[in-house]
Amino acid sequence: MQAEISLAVILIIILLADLILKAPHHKALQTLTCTLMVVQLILNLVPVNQELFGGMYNSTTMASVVKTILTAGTLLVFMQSGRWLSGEDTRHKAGEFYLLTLSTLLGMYFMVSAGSFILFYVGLELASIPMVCLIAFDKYRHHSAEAGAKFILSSMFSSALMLYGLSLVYGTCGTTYFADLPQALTGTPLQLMAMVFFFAGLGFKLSLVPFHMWTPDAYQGAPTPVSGYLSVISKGAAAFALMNILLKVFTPMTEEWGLMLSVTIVLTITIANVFAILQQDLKRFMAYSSISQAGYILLAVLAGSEQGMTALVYYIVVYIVANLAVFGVIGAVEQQTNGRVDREAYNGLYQTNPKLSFVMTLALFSLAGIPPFAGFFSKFFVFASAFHTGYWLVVFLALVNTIISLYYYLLIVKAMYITPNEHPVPAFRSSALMRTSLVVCLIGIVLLGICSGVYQWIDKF
Amino acid sequence: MDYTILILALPLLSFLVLALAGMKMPHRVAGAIGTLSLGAVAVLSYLTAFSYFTAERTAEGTYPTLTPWNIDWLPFTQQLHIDMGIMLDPISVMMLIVISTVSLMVHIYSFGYMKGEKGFQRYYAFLSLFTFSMLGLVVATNIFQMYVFWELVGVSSYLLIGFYYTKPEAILASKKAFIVTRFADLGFLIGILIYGYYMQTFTFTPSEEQLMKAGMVLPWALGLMFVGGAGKSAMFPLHIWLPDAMEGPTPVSALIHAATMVVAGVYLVARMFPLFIGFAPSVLHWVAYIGAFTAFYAASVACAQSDIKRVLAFSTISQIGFMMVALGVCTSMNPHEGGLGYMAGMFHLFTHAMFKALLFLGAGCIIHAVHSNEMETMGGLHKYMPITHITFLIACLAIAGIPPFSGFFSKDEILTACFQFSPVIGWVMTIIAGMTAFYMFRLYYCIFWGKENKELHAAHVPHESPLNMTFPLMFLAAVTLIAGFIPFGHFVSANGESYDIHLDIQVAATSIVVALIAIGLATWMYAREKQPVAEMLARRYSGLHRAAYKRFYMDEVWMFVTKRIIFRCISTPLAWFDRHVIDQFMNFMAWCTQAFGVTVQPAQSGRIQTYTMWFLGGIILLTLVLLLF
Amino acid sequence: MNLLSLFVLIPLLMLLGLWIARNVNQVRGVMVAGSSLLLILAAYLTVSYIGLRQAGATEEMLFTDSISWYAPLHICYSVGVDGISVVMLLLSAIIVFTGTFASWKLKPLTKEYFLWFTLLSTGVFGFFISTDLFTMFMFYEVALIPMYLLIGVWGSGRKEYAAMKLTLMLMGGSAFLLIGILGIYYGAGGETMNILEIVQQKIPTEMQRIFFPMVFLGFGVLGALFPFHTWSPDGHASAPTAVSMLHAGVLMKLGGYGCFRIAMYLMPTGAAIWGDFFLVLTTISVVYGAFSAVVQTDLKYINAYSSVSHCGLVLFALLMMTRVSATGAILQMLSHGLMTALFFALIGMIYGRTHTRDIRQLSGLMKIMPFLAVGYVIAGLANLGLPGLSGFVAEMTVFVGSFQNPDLFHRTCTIIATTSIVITAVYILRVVGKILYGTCQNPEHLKLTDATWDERFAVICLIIAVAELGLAPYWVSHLISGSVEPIISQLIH
Amino acid sequence: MEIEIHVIHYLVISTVMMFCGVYGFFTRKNLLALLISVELMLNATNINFAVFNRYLFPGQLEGHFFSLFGIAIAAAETAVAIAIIINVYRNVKHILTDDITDLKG
Repeated sequence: MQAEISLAVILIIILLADLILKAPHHKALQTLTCTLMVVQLILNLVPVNQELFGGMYNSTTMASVVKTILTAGTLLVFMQSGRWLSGEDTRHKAGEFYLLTLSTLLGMYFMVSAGSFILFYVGLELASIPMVCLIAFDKYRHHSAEAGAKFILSSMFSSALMLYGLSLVYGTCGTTYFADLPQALTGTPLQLMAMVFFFAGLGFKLSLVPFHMWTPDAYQGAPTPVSGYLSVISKGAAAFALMNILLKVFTPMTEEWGLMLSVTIVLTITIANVFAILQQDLKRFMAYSSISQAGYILLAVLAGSEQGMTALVYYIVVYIVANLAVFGVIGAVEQQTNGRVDREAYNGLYQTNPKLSFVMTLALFSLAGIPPFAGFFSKFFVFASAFHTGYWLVVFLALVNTIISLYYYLLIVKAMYITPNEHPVPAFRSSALMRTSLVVCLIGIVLLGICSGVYQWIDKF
Repeated sequence: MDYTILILALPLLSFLVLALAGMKMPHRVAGAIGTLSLGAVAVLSYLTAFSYFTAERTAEGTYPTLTPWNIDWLPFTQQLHIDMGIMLDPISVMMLIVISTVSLMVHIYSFGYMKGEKGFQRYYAFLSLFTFSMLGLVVATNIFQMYVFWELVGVSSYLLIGFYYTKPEAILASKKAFIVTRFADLGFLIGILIYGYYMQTFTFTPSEEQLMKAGMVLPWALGLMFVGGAGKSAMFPLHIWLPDAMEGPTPVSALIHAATMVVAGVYLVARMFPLFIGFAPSVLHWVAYIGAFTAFYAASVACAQSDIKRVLAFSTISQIGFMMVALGVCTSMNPHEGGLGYMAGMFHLFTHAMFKALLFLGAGCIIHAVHSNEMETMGGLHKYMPITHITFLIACLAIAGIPPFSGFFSKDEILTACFQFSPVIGWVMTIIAGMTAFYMFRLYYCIFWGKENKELHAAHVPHESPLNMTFPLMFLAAVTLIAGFIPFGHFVSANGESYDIHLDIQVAATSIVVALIAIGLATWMYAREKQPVAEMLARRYSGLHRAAYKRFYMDEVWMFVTKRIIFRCISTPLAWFDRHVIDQFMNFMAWCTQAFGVTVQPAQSGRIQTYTMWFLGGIILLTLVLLLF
Repeated sequence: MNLLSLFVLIPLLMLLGLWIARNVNQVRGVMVAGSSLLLILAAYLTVSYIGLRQAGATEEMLFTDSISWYAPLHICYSVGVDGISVVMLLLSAIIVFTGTFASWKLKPLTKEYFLWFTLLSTGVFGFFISTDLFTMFMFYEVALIPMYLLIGVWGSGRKEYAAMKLTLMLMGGSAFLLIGILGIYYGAGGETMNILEIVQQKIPTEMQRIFFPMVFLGFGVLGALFPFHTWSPDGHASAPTAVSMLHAGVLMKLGGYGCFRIAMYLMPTGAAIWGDFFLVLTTISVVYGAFSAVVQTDLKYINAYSSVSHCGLVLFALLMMTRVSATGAILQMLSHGLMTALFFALIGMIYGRTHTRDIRQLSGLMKIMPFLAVGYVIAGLANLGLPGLSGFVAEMTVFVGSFQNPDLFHRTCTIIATTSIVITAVYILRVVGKILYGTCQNPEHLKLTDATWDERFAVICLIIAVAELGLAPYWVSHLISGSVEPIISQLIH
Repeated sequence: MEIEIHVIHYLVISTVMMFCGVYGFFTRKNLLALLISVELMLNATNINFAVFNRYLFPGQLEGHFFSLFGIAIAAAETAVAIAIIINVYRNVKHILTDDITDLKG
């Protein structure tokens, strides 16, 4: 519980600081928040196993690891959001940004360490509702509001359906505790339906096809750091929660959810890929990319084994660094070009900003699963775990899809290196924190795979 | 006989030196390096021959087969490996003499002929390369080594034919020569593969055991090898490259396309002779039939050609046909009982090499003098070029089979062998011999007598060649004069035992009479200023004459096969197929993906209701999937 | 430190050096130093390998070493070489070395070019030294992806299209490969990723039936297996000189090597089941590539199709599954690598001067640039299998070896494949006749100069290598055939 | 006549509510109407929880708690949603679903 408590404390400190510090205080607030996040990270570095409230709260060591990872990811997002938050419209509500983000993080903490559907649901909603505010954060931007509206309504729709599913689970089993549910679940059609409803609810968070439709709109409309946050942190938490619950709760229905996941994975990856090819807007493009990545993450869930769990968490780590590197670059370029996020803006970027392009390239390669970057390893482990469980056909289809995904990642690389441009984005220098975050991402991309330590550390739990 | 390695090493060394450093050398030095090394080779060859043939015979009365050098060059399996070595037996030693002699003469001759040519050093480098390859071919210890050098001579021939690489005809001719022989070599290679697999050896003498076990595939192997030989030796219908190969410098034609390389096929058959006799006599007879037809075909074409080198080329084809026939008509290993042809063929190979080289070198002098290959620019040259004239005449007499010139003796043996095999072949060959005499003397008269092209000769007076060109002529003429008296059967015969050549009076008389008649005919038609008979015949049988002049349209047939069939009907469609079907299929898949994306894109309509409908639809779908499966 | 690890370490240090380098001269310095070091290392490795074998070392692989990497999946960084990998390493070192000189004057972005180039070579070297499936696959992909940028940025013609097509097709192949590797790993019990240990296990027949074609196809795409070869003509035509060299010279060999070392070695039953099917494809490759080359008008296309034919011969020989044919396949890889690199180097140099590769616009180059022209003729002769140059040795070993397979179907395929040597002669001589001989028609070309010292150096190195292999093949053949033995004995139970 | 009310009757009602909500969500154009429909759906589930607890597992309180949380969270969501809808109105001057379809494809 200490992670949640310390996070709550941080939340309160920032709230107070936001109140006390004199405006404009966005810079100081950023420094403070980042420092506190580092503290939070250090405090929770050692994973713990804890069960509280009669099993309502059950934080396994793995969940603890996931929380640490999510914290680290959030820290990276904070580091990247400085420039955006110093804008005219946003500087006076920088505190809100941190507060809302940390609230969602807290929600995710609860989500991943829930021991009962009640806490899980509360955590989920705690993670969703502030997220809506974040998406609609740029309140003078038409798209931001539109994205927010779409997100909140579809989110409510999905949570209503999920809740309906949960009510059926409760109705048939008489309990909402994860520990008791497996004995009560028998795989009746009603329970199957309930599982699908529940799965759809998490599928919504994870943006799996066909529950993904909000994703591109929300990503495109949301401010860039928020898109980054949405794409990695919330997705990572949801994926872990999904796997956790499918493994722990729906144990008697393993075959059924295996089939369900297989269908979803193939759909997700394929549909996301064909949509991604057509995108010009980089943020929207990254939305589809993240949908397809979710499909790959789901392969680890599909595996449903210890190996799969490790692969999943590892995948999340790698995915966080790579994706945040991309969003970091997008954000940096966006700030320089008055909000341009279309691919043409990147034409010839290498000539003027070689380092930024380099980071972007490596991150994209990592996302595409090209060795020696971390993405290759994470993909491999995910495939291996799903293969081990016997879903080789699904793995095969996912692999074939990597060709398409490579294609669209290369399109951006092509824009930066190959496509000629008379007036590329002029050379610029980002803020120190942004640069640090990119360097951290870069180190992660390069070293996470080659140094097997991280994977083996995760594997221990 | 360890020094024999030098026979191979010296030309190779000279090639390397000239190829690497030749461009920096003056012409004289480059030529001298080539010629001197070849001189040394010739001396060594003679020495080898001398010591080989003077050594003791074995108990069976044959000369022993020696292998002074043999190294494992490329191993395949325990039994199968390509060795590189030197094997001395009567025919290889005989070939050593032929090659080194002719090559030396050509080297000397080229000093004069190629004087001042650009690429003089290159020329000598290639000559060295060729000589090396040819020597390597004849001393091969196994069939694969033979193939290796076989390919090398092919390439040297390619390089030398294309020596004047700025001349389009030369480029085409060299290409054609290489590709046609390469095509034939394919047969050779497959033959070797079959041979190697079933005999479990590449040597010429498979073990008895393997022969017993797999003798029945030998006809295939040998037949395919003969295809290779037919390609190199310009047997019909693979002969088409040889006339075109005359685009090369004339000394090259003398060396490669008259004396040495083109008889490689004959040599190959002779090499495999024991196996042919033992296991594939029918294939051997096919060799004879093909040889006979080629001899006839080439002789008839030669009668109508106007380019003197072409005439000589067809004459070469025809004469090689004779050699093939000689080998083909053999029915046993015993020269006394049907095995005479082997000795006769080898003998003819030897004498033919000398006088044909002489003819070509003579032709070279003539071309050198009038700067053209066409007969119409010549005529009456006997007054300008006495030495050339005399030596040329000697060669013509030799090839026509007039005693005491060498050709008579060898051809006579061939005819005898043919008559022993079957009178039909015998008579056919006799008639072809007559045709030979006719077209050679047609050539002779048209060059040295006949109608002189006075205008041209006035503008540019033909002159006798310098000594370095005439010396080889005289030398070869001397050899031609005396070679017939060499007791050839003493050295070379089918079973290796000594065989005394004795003239069959009947055959000899017939052939002399036929030859004389043919010469007379040629004299009547072509010796004078006016040639009414010839023109009348050409006019009356214009179709035939034209066909013969066009070589019975064989080139056109080949052009059709290569251009139309390979180029147009296979390659072009294939390339099209590759670009437009296979490649487009890959593009098509990409396009499909894209098109699919464009098709489904409207689903992402931007309306929340659509989104949630898909959401609910997805749930229903998944539930159905779970319930149904 | 294991000797073999140096093969990866040196390129990595080179990457570092290039990163630091400030100007073109420093970049060149790093490249020359690094690539010569690699060459020396490869030569030293060869010598010491032969020495160890002669001293009686009988293990299948020498210089083995293994460091646990991802213990839960039994992934190790395992290295080891046998004769096959030794010659492949030697080949790669030669090509990298000469490639450096062939791109001596490359502009713009010299530093970046060499960075990617070196990354590519890291992959190549890593692939050949690895004995761990995962590590091998990783290096394999490392070698593929730099191609995209190398062609896309520094290429010519339809470079973007070609680069994309090449990358996607090769990556498509590696998708098949990855699933196949997982199949092997779990088929063999999921206990080890080390090839040498997997081979002790028996992978179930059903799994071999499924995964053999996947692995074979995966590598086959890189080995230009019909009908997955179409990346090759476009890719080679667009790539800059040294990249074509490295790609055709070494990268395509990864395909053949992988097919042999992974697909056939580990899944012999699969090979027996699918052998005939793939044999038909490779036979088609051999003949089809040659025929297609005949009518091409772009020099690089001709050579690319010729590569299809020759690399087809590699896979063809492997599928013949006799010891000699497999030896021939490896020799053919070596030989094709050298001579095709030579070819591409020369084509690049000619193109750099004339700015066209269309054979209809070139003529009479022999007079203008004799050195390059002579080099081209030698490369051509090597290509069409002239004895004394490498092509002959390789092709003959392949054909003799293939004929050792007594099956009638295999025989027929062999005979069909041998016809390619004639077609090869046709297209080689056609080009030589058209562009080198004759008189120069284009007055612009008359002013062109012959090769500069760096170009000469690259060409001469390659010619020496080609000639060495052609003249004294014994040691190489011996080196390879010893190592082929254990793999082939797997195939013939 | 005394009518026995079984669990099934409640369930029918909740299901009907649920799908009325879904129907409303699909067919209405106004964002606020959409919000109301979603509330209907959420309330349907709350009924479910309460009913299940009351009839099937009378000894527990889990279902009731779930309902309570559900109601609270629904309220929070509604609050945020209305704020957002107001924001949409400020930007677009409409709150019809057809007017907020800028982001698509």
